[in-house]
Amino acid sequence: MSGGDIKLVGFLCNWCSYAGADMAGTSRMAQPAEMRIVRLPCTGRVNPLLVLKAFQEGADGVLVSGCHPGDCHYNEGNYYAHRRLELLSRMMAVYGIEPERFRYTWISASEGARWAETVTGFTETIRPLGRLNLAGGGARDDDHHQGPAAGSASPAEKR
Amino acid sequence: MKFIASDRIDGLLERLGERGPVWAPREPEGAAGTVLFAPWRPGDAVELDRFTTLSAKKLVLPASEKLLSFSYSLTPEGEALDITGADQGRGDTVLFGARVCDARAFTVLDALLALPPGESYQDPGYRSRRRNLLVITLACTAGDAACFCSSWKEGTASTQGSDLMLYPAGEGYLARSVSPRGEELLALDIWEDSDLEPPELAVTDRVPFEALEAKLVGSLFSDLDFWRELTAKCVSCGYCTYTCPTCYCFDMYDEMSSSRDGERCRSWDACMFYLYTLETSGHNPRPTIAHRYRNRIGHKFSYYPANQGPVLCTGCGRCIRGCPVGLDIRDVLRAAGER
Amino acid sequence: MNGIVDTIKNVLKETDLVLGWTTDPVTGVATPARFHDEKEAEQAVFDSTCAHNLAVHLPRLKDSRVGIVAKGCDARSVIELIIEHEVQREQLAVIGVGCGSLLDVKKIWRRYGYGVAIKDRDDSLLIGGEQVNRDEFIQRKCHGCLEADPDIYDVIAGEVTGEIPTDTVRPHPLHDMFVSLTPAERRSFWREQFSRCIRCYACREVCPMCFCRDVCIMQTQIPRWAGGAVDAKQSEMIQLIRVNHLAGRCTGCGECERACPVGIPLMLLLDEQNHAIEEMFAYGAGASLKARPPLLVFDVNKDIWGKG
Amino acid sequence: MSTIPRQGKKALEPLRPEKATVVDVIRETHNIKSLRVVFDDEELMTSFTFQPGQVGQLGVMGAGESTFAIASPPSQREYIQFSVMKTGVVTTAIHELAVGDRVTVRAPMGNHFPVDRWQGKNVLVIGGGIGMAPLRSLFLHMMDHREEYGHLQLIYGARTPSDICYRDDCRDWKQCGDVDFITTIDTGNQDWEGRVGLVPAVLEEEEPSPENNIAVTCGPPVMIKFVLESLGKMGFRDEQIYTTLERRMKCGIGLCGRCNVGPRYVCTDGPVFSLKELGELPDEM
Amino acid sequence: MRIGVFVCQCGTNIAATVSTERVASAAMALRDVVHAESIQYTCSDPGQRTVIAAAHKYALDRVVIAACSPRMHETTFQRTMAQAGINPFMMEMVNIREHCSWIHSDMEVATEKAIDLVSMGVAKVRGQTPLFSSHVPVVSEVLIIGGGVAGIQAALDIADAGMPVTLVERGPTIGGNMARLDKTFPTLDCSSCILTPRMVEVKHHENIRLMVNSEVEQVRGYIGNFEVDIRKKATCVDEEKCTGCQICEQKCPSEAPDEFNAGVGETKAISIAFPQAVPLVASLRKEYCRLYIKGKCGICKKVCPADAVDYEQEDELHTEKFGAIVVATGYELFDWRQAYPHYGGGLYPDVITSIQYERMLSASGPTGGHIQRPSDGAEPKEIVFLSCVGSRDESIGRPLCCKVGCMYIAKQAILTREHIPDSRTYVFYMDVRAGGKGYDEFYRRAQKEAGAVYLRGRVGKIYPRGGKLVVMGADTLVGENVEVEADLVVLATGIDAAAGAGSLAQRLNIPYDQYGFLSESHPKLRPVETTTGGIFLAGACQGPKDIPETVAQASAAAAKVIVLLSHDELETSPMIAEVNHMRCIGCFKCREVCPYHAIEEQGLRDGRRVAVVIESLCQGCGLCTVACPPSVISLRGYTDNQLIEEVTAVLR
Repeated sequence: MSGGDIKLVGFLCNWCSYAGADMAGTSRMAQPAEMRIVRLPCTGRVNPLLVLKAFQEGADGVLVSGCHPGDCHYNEGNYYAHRRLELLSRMMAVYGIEPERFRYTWISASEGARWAETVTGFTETIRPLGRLNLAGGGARDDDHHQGPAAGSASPAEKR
Repeated sequence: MKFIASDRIDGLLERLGERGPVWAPREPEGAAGTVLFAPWRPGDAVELDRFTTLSAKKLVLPASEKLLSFSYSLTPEGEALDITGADQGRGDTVLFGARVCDARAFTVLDALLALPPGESYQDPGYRSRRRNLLVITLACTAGDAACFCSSWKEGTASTQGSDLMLYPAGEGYLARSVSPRGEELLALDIWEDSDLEPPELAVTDRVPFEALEAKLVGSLFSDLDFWRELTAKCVSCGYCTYTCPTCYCFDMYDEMSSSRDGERCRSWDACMFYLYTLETSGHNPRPTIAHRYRNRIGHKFSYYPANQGPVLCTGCGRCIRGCPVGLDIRDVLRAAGER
Repeated sequence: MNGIVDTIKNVLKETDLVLGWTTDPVTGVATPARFHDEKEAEQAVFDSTCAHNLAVHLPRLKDSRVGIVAKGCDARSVIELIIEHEVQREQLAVIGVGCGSLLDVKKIWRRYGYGVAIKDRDDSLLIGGEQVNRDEFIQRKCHGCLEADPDIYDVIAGEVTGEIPTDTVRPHPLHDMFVSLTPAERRSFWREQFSRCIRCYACREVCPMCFCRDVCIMQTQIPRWAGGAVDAKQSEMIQLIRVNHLAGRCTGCGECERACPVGIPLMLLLDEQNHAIEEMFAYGAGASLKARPPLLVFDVNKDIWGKG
Repeated sequence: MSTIPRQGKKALEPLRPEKATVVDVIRETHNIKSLRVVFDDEELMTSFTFQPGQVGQLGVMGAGESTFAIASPPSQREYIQFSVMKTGVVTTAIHELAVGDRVTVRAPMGNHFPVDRWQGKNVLVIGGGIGMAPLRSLFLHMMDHREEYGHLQLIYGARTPSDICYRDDCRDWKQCGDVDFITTIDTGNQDWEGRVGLVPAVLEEEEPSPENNIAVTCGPPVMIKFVLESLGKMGFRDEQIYTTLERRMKCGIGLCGRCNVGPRYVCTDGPVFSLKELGELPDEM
Repeated sequence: MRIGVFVCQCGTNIAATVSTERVASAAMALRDVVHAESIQYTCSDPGQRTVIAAAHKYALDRVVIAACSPRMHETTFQRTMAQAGINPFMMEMVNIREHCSWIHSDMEVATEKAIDLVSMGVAKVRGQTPLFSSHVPVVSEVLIIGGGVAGIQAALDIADAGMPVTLVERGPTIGGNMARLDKTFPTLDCSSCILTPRMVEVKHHENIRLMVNSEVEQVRGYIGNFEVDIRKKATCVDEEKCTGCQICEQKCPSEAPDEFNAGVGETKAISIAFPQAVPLVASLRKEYCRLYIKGKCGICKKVCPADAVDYEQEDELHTEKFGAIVVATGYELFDWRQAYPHYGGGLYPDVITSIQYERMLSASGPTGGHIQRPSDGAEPKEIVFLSCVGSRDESIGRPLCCKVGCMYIAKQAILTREHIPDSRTYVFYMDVRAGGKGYDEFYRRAQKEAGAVYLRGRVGKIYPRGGKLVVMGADTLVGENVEVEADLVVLATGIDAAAGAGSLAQRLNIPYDQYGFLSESHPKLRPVETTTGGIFLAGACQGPKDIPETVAQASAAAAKVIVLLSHDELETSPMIAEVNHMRCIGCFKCREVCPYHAIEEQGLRDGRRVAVVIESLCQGCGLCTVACPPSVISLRGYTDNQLIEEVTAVLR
């Protein structure tokens, strides 16, 4: 992973935001390099679990971007996505993920500049937060035999 | 007999800790009163009055365990594959505060997983852990309504699987070694001499199951209605199998750590799960809860005794205490006995 | 106004079986039971130890005409199951029971030992002969109970309380501690909690809304959301799966937490999500037969497009 | 039951597979491929022996392993052949394999057809679909030792002409004149010259005599069910009939707890059972 | 599995910032990658030949091409795959140009990122399986909704191509708004003279079935296979028997508003809309009929010489199958009254709409072609036209342009001078939009020949004074307030989609905007298609249009339909959802979220009810895959495991 320590994943719909990111590229708009884009047909395809899985596997920030309301290529995809993603963003803190680490946004195919700004802003938000390390302590049982310290923190350390 | 006062238990554990990690019954914070065998460190409170929810089996059969690691690489001759076995070299681990039923469970599992070479399958992970495990058992002066270890001949007096027995007495515990390794422990200078008499041990519920071995492959097997009726409230979770000190079934799977490297692992699995026996064709030989429960009881009280000798149960009562729907294995055994 | 036994007998005339409770002779507390005939129904009870949510069995009994004894909270699950077409209202006879409050038997057992004598009288609770503060041993969901009497029923057994419970909502015992934690501390909190998980899936199997059951993606290879290991990471993932799938569907019955053998505070997660759902969509699962699950619909005009 | 020998008592690391390399991939049908593999360890390959009916675990590290019947005969010392139908994760990974790819093998496992006890007898082999795999091994083995057996008959059924595996073998068997080989398909087309009809029906038309005859069948559960019925009608006794059982297996050493039928483990006590032995097992198919 | 990775240099577009050699060598370290190379221009002919040669040499079964955006060259390389004998879907494009080389300047950083992106592509393509398009048979019959000029044009074009057409019109006659116009701009040809013959042609065309007084109630099915419920409303007149003699209309005692004439004059409860109506059949409006209001009458039945009146007639429900649907529901004028109280809000009879004025201009109209003030029947001399009433007016939330107002005001101004040579016309306008062929010339003709006075500004108020109407506005060009005393004020009101267009759109499952205009699939490249396959748009239902545009679009829609139905079977995209029946629990949450109604219920032999995807309907959005609790629906090309692998590939 380049461009610093953090790892960012973007889930972009093919029709608007991915094209918007293309537009930013075509216009040679400089952006931070931490973002890795996954192309999907629609934000309606973004399973909230995919976002959480990304965090679990080591992402430090996840950005979902799709068509503006009313512009969905599939008419309704982003309306459903909006409800799912808004709920997800409200649950982030409960899972112990700083809410800033997850963002969803609507960027059209013509908004290359907006994409570039969004990536830049998002990256700059996450950088000071650093690594998330959500599931870093997932020690397997057989590791316990290496000593008690491997698997579980004492209550005193928890706070 | 040797004796140790309750307030010196911490000292004992500290000394035991010199031999390796010490696991003892503890109540973790924020666990709603659950008592578990957990790694003990100085300062941790030990809970010796209440029973643990989970058995100590993970000390010999970890919930997840690496079996092999593998790695692919690209060579001029094409792809190469490298496989290495898990390192089974390890030091001692001390289990402190096991109960008779927990300790005896190790000997039950030994019958399959650690018989002398040539006599049975040798499980390298199990054998290594078992060989390096010191078991200090606390004898029970009281059971609860779920205990039924007295169904076995020696009941609470059994010392099988233990290295050292502790008996509550006075303001502490009398100690008796039941193995050479236990003898080594008694040689520690932390023990006092005492004239206290060992206490009277608990007598728990007795469930007759001797007749089941034949029945469970015969008349009872074909009587699916019997199993349907008894398991009507079962929701098919894995609680009973995972808390059981003798259930050993497992799943195998591969985990990739990069695109070319990974591990082959095994994890606990439960015969109560539908997926456990589901074939890729969609066929499932144990499609309903009744089928699966029948296999569970059959395995414990008939197939295992027939193949390995001991009954695959020690009467610890864990599957009864926490069953989400209050299913009591003793009801099933008794009903089976009456058929 | 019939008692539970007579009511079940009556309902059995119209149904194949009735889901209810009977008393376990060993422990003296209620245990789920199925009644098929009048003789069996004689064993039926309803008391303050009937905590189990019997609605969990309904999706597995699709082919039968089923009677179910339901408390107010259970009725919410029944409603949600009907909304999601898992249960046919016509196939179902709901025997409503008015509920005061339920004992947390597992808590009692964990503290006093399994099978300890429990005597619950109107105003006092005796555990092993010792008088204790009853308030301390009632199920948490009973504090701030939403529905003492069922919202859906065909017949009422005994007397309904007829009261809207006045007790105030009591947050999860760990709530205050939890909210004071920073995100990073919360991460370690969950890691610690999930490190106890043994992946027995009791949380899922007792949940009336987790009706995928045998095909649940917690265990599948296709898709493979969670790995096979029993460790904090995978256990966290399977709970994330559960919480996500229960969005707008969890009625807050608390069965998952009650069933968890290692005391993981699962309702901390679900309570928070239920609050968020209520705030966003003014929706409470199981509150109304007419409602539509909020993630299966959208409202172009009302949904707030705040971000972007 | 004591007649079934307990096997799989390998010491040390029985779950650790041997490395092997794919030397040939044969696309049999739209969802069945045969893979020929060779142990990387030449010594092991040279010393590798097994009996018809035995199985092996073929695996792809990273995807897992699965149990398959060995489809090549013991006389085939150049390679070990497995035939794999694409159904799940592991079989999909196996289907992606190309020549030169690395696989793992644990073999042989389980029991085998008691071919030694069949000497001098007629043998009737009835296979359907992918169930032909162990029967191919058996049949080729018997052809190798043709003089030890009496009349050999093979009835092989598939759903359609394009579902027929082992086309080269089929051609050989048809041409050799030394065995009675019948292929049949459930639904025919104009190009099909063989028989049309379900296997049990063809079997009944053939009406083989149970006299000094052994019947071996393997195939889809439904086919087996009706074949057994037909054999019974024709006077075959249970101890004359053999079949193989299929179960979900993981460990292959009688441990993980999936494949048991009552106290017997298909992976170690099976997969070959006579109908008589099956009758003594609890009914959990 | 044998994967080939090709890293495009794109000349220097990529190679200047990304070390394509390093990316290629890093790709070789990935599992199952057996070949990787860097190519100067991969999309060029030699580039593609290099890929094909490598595919053969290394027996590749999957390919990753790291180059520009897949939106640019995915189809190019899919064709390359086909040439190389690899299923086109076994290729994954990785965007290292727009998403990498063009936005980063540090070679190290950009190369590392490109390597990550390639590893994601490889991870994803590993989980890819070959995909094949499938085919569904199509019904060759076409449904056209709306019998205005658009519907007529489309119907005739399609019918002439030999395909059976059903033209459904909700009113009693076809012809639509165009039939109400007197003359058309900019040629001033007579509207009915152009239209009426086409209407008659529809009536007599052997491939066209005309259903008037009919509405589409429900639409099921999908492209090539729609099933439509059409309700034919009872009109109390037997269409077969009625001869159009109009005796009933003459004898009918019940007066009724004349909708065809936009309320200028009255007609009868039983009537024929206009003399050239097609079909020429009377219909009875019960809401105005004495028999239905008072319970006593029945005159029409008595007088009808053909015995065509039937009070017992009931609605008929027809269910028909169609392969394609053309929506041509047209427009209606914006109802200005609520929004413009300062223009009297409808209280002043001499403030009328342009369509009412149009009817007065028409020789066959209610006034016989005489312009009359509604208040007193007098001939107006001072006539004021207001443009953009309900158009381009942000203050009432209607920023849209009606597109035809400027031109028909010019037309009406010219016609006014022809009808009343001594009249004076004033036009308050915002801008004059006269972009069509001959349009600007026509507008200037209104000024020069017809002497229309054009004043640029919005009218603030209209109020009556001494039998006249005072129109207060501003001439913003001069910067002065202007007051005109008018005999008649004509409002060029804006255009809305026809009433009910929104609900029809919902039934058809096609999107529409706030004015009810139906949305095209792509404003430039798919202007007559909707997002639902097999449903096309023609005319003003899609947005304001003049007649030439409407007719052109109708013919375009017809052409699309003809192309679609010229095949017996349809090829469908394979990148769609698919249900694993073995694990489907039959909860049908997928069906609830599917925007295309592409999920249906199916019973299995074991009694389970499971979801199946209707392949020809599914557009591949993936909404269902997320709604499915056990994740048994997968979107081909974007399965859960593929996405999980893609994500974890870059993170671990």
